Amino acid sequence: MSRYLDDFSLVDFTINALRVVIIVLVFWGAFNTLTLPADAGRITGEQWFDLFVAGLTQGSIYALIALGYTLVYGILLMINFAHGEIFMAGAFTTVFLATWMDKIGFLNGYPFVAIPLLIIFSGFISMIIAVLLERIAYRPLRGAPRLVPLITAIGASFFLQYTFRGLYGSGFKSYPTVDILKGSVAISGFSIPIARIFVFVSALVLMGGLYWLVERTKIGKAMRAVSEDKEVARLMGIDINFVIMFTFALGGLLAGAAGVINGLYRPQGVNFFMGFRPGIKAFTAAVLGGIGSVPGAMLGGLFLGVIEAIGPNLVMTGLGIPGPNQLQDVIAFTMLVLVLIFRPQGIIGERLTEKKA
Amino acid sequence: MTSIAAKNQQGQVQSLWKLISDESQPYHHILRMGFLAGITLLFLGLIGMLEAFNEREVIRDVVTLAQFVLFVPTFAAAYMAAQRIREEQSIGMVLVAATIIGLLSAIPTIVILLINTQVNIRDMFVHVNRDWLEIITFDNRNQLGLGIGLLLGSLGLAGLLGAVLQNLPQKIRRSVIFGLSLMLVIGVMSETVGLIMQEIFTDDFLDNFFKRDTLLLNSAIGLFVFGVALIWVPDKVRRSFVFGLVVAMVALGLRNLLLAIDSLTSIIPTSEEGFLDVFLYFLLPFVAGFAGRLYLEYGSRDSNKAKTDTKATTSTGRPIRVDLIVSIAILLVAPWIVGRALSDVMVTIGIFVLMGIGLNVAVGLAGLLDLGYVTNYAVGAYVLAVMTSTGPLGLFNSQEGVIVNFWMVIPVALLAAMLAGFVFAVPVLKMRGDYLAIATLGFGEIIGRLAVSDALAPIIGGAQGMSFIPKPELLGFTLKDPEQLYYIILVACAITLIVSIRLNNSRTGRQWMAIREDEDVASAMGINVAQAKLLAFTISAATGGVAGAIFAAKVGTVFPNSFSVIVSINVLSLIIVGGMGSNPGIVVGAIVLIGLPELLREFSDFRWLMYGALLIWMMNNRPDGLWPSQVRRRELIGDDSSPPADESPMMASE
Amino acid sequence: MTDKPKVGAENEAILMSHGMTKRFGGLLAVDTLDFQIPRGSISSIIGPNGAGKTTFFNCVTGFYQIDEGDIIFDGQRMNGKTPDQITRSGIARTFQNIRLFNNMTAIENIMVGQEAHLKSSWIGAIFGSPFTRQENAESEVRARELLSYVGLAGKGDLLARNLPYGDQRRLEIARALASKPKLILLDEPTAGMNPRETAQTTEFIRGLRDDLDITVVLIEHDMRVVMGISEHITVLDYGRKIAEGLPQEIQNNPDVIEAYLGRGAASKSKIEVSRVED
Amino acid sequence: MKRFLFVLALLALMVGIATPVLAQECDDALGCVEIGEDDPIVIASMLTTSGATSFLGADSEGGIELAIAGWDGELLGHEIEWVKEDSLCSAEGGQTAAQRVAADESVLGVVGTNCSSAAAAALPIISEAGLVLISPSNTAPTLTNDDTEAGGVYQPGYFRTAHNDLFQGAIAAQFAYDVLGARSLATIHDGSPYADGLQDVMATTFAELGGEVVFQGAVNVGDTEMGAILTQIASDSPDVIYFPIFEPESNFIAAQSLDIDGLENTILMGADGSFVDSFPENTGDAAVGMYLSGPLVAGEAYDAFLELWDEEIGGVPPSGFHAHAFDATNILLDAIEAVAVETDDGGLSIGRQALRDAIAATTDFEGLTGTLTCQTEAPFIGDCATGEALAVFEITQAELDGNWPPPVAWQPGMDMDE
Repeated sequence: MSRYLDDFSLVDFTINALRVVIIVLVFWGAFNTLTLPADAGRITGEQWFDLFVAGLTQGSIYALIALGYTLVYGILLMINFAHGEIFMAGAFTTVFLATWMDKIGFLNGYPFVAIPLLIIFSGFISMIIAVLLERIAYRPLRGAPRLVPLITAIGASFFLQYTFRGLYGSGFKSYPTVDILKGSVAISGFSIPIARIFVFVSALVLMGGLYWLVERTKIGKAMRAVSEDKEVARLMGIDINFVIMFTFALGGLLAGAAGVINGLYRPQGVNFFMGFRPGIKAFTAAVLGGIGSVPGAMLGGLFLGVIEAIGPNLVMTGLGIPGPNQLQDVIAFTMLVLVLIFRPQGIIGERLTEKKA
Repeated sequence: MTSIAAKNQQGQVQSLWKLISDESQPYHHILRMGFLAGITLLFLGLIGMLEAFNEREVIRDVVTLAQFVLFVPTFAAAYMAAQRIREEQSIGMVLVAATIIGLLSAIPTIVILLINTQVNIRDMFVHVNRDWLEIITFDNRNQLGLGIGLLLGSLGLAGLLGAVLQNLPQKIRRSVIFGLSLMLVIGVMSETVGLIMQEIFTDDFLDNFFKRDTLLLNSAIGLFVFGVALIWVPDKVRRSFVFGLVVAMVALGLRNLLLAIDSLTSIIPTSEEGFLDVFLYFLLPFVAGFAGRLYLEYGSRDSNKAKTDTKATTSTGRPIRVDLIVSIAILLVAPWIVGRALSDVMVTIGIFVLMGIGLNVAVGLAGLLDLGYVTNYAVGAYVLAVMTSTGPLGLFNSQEGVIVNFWMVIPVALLAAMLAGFVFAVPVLKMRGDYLAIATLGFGEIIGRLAVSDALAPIIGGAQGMSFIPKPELLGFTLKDPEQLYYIILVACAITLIVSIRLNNSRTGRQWMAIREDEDVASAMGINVAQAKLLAFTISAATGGVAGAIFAAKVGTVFPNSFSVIVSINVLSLIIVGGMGSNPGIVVGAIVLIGLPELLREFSDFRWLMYGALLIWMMNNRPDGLWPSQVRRRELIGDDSSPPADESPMMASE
Repeated sequence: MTDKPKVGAENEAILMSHGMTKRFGGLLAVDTLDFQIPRGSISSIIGPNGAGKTTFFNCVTGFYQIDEGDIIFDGQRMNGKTPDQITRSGIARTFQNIRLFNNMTAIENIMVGQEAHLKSSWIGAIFGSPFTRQENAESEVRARELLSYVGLAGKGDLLARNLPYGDQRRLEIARALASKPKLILLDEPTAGMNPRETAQTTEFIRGLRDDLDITVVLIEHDMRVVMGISEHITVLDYGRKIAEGLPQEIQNNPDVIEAYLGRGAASKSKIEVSRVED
Repeated sequence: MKRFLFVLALLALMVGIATPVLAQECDDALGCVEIGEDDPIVIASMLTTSGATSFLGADSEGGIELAIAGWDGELLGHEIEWVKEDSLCSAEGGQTAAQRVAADESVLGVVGTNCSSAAAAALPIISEAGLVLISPSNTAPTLTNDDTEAGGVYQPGYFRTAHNDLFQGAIAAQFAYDVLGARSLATIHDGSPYADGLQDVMATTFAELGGEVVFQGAVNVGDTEMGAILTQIASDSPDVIYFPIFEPESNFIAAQSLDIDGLENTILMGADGSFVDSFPENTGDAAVGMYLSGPLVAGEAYDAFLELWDEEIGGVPPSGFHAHAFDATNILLDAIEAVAVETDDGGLSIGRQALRDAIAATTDFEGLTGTLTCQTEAPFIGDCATGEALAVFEITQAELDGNWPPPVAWQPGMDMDE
């Protein structure tokens, strides 16, 4: 065995072979799909566009959640595995408020007041959960080996899931539908559902706000300082505990907002388990974009959303794989592994990987 | 005018706030503890735990688990507060403070109770229901005033009792706590205890102590008294008593084992009435063990009276060897002591121990955080399923004369899992830390998706899974029950353990540790890091494959939903909870995380909740696990100056 | 300055490079460096902070892959080799900030250092083959010998992190020696030591060459050590070699003085002190 | 030594209390369960009460709870005790739960499991222990088939009140082909044996009837974005999409189908996995005009059941198998009542084989899910739901506004021209 593994060359060879195989498969599959005869299930250009927009929409929700991962990772170098549950906490709690608003006619009567209110409420709930989580579970672990907070986060993830299951029950709830989000608008020949535009725009606004906060404000500067070097930041008179708490609060806020935005776009399936998969996906997105980088998380989210929406139909159908949509996660996670292999710093992130990963 | 009054008031509020928020003030502490206890109590109610626990009677017709749990937060808070303020305050003040904590702890619950009379919050909080109301108000749902009064009174009393207990002399306190805990544990686990006891005692006899798996009042009192007494008897007597019990268990197991083998049944005397059995296989061995151990303990003290300092070391020499023999004996007959249902649990624990030892090679020794261990488990299970199934998907089901059995497939499963481990390791060799974790997590998900996929369904059954996996056969016996499968897993664990220990103490083990500590330096020492990591992944994968194969044979069917990320997390968590890098720790971790949830049926709704809480608590309070590895323990004892939780041997290289 | 330094023909050099260059992005950390380390010598590399000394070590030991040029050790080209291969061919090193395997015992640390010469395999370990056992036992014996050679006898079962600072330095050298190197690279071996310890260490380093016949290359800031022990000095600044030669030559080299003087008073006084003493 | 003697004496006393057992007369092939005068009648459940599928367990547990409440918690003067086991939704969970149930000799019968995978692993143990297992939601055809060549895993003692996929799938196909006049079909499953099995039967039957199956695909539990698969389906423009999966994925598919071009004229069909009160509300407008196959739950009895549910448990049932669980419990308790023999000492003696036979002999049981008759012939051994009590329901605007259950669109045997 050792003779053949004498150096890295086997590894390099395998990785390069992998690269070639995957590129060939992707192109071969896409070629086959696109050249299908029209009567054998070929997807039209318009439909591709729809899928692309759907992907972007889903991707913006991933991006909002991913920001929470990336902010926390940037500062504490820990994977807050429970972040998906923070998203769930906001979305699940707010569904009751939204239902009530709908019942009294407020939601459809004054949607421009009601929707921001819902977003703020949900963000607030998630923020509280995030801050409590940090205070109770994570703060005592500062400086512990990295595995310790990770395991804690896994525990917190279970704890939160089943706390909310206990509080609100195990059934599925749905957000009410809002009339102004129905229908679609035509933009240069393509029709785009209003709900998608709503998601996209709200996500952009939130992300823009975050970017401004991190880059332009004092607290943002403090965050960046803490992420560079905690000790030096402390010497500069920055209250580390506050900055970390603020970071968690910010991540929670975005996740809670994402919960409502997601709920108004895809109203169904609100239950205690709803955060787990978006959580893992959003983490994937954060890594894809370059963990620790704010714009990276945004790009990573959009990228992952689009890949998931288009990948199965484009590649796997062409390769003749039955049930391609079942394997959309395989595409997502293969992407993740490929990015980690070929570009471990992610699409744009680079600061952290050299130094710390 | 008004502004002055307002200012005045504000001033008062401020000074009051100061009094409360100043951490050095006892008021702060009292309020805080009362508040915490109150929130906990409310939480337990809102998530439905009280309701669920109300169905479990700790003592038949006397007290349910919910009524017990109701008082625990208050009691604990008062106890802790008393511990803290007793230095500065008089005993009277302490008792008053504790009572106030008790009263405070009722408030959050009462608030929700009152809100509920005005607004229907049940649409949101599903457990604000009749059952909860009844528990909280002690069945006075319709006379809320009385109910609230009772709640306040009883919680106040609980607080007071907490402080009283805290102020008792230490030995009394310890014995009372031990007695209560013993009663509570046996009361909650009475079903498990009953399962073991029914192997020897007749039902009618057991009915005197348990009624339908619930402790009776007299036996509960008996247990309490027994628990208290156990603290007061000398150490040696206590040890001897436990030893006697263990010997009796071994004898009982041996008897059941012999009874289970048809040809051997006749050689041992048994009786229809059960008395002879109890005497021969329980009482006699117990007395023998107890007396023998007592003799050993006290006899050796007499002979060593002169050299008092070396007493401890010399006198424990013989008992330790005896302990070892008895431990091995009890491991060998364990399934016949606990019966089939618990044997099933033991096999499950064993499967996870096997995986734990394997994953420990990657995580504990080599520091490679693998969150996709389920991959190997799935590969082992599916290899066994495809190769041995007699159903339509079995690879060899239609070929006449080709006999593929469990034993032949085990090595194949092992090699297949190693191959899988190898293949999945190659692309991730250069990743470190969190990236590795997340990439392996991705692999685990990919395998899960592939297992259920339509694409692979023609080979491995897809959503419909694989059935008709025959049980292993050995020398003409079919090992179909968990009692027999236990031995397969025992042997597998033993072999794996030996391999793991040998590797650990070898050049390879040192290479892994060096990589764990500092990958760059390890490479500068002449270690081929890539190769050593590959080896760690591959060897680690091997036991996962064997565990998967045994799992498939045990269950008899393989469905894709058995191979979710939960398995990976379970295995990783049990390593950590047990104590990273510690082999006994893995067993302890598996018992706590895999075994206990199986035993505590009432908790099934809350198993993951408690699992999560346990992980958080462990990481915050005992990050080195329940049974730390030897290196770590040496550290804990040897070096006080190093900060705790700093640089455990796990991920120090980061 | 006891021995006459053996500078001379290329075949006498155990380590040399031609046009060695290492870039980090736009930064030239090592710039077309040519150097030779005479076999059997004690050589030093000095230079202001950030001059590329440690980068040079990292390039030689394979931690970094050089971008241009060649490194030749003992007649073999080392370009593209991984750290473990380079160690196997006979170069050992220590680190500026001690990098022991903290959660392993001292003995274990040294036994890992012997990696380059161990042959037993994991299969042997699993089955407990006689060869593996014998090798393991011998390896431990040798490790204990080395431990007492560096003066740590009796401390073998302590965890590395629990050793005092000076012992950790010695242990790191012992670990490097365990690979039976022909050339050892020591990165600031006396950093953080008091004068007495420094003197001991200096003698110890001289012993490595005299007793064990190992070529030694030092990175050192303490000019007393450098001037007292070296037979050959290379001065780096901004990744380039600005001077090379005997200690006396270096002390009087105007480029060197300028490089140091330009950087501040501390370095200046250091070099002056050493000149006065000489 | 004194203490030692004391302990010895204590133990001797304990043994002395043990009284010999009197052997009871019992000529049942599988033995009898003796219930003392004051002892309860014990039944068990093995349901999935934790994890992502715990809504299924909560749903069935509610049905059992209400059934027992319907007996006022008593049977023949004995309290009914209900032992709950968590069988998860997995093979190993089913096996462990079965071992535990089997270890308790006082258990007479078990209601469960929710998932077919758990049943397949639990069945050998339950059967060997002489117990009966009545499932409210297993639908896999293999469970009631004893022909191992065809993949059957039936073991004596197994019954179910849930509808065998063979009935439900066939009825769905018949409805789609004959009543709706559909000629092309797309199916979606979610990776559960239930959905996969059902769509398989549906597709096969549909093809046999002469239709064309243009697409068979799957989504994952947890997916929220269904655009990709629906677009793929739209490119084949089938007449009917059949997705016999659970909430919330079924909600997502139905709701998102509105956004997809090319599906405007496609009819959506689901099955009893989504036959839940909350389905129309959760799905929204897209639910209107959709068809669901499911048990013929209708009429006052079911309304009363739902009312009681809200009162006792709160809210609405979280899934579509509570009525099956209710019926299963009642069948079990009826059978126990029928075969229990009073003994001389005031207790009861219940033969295990007799109990099995009594359940197998159940005919024309009027349950919430229709008239149930347990069958004894392969491939339907133990199937108490005959398929006649199945119906196809059409969701209308009224359901969206809160009405439940929806009106019956078609029932087997109904005249096609109606």
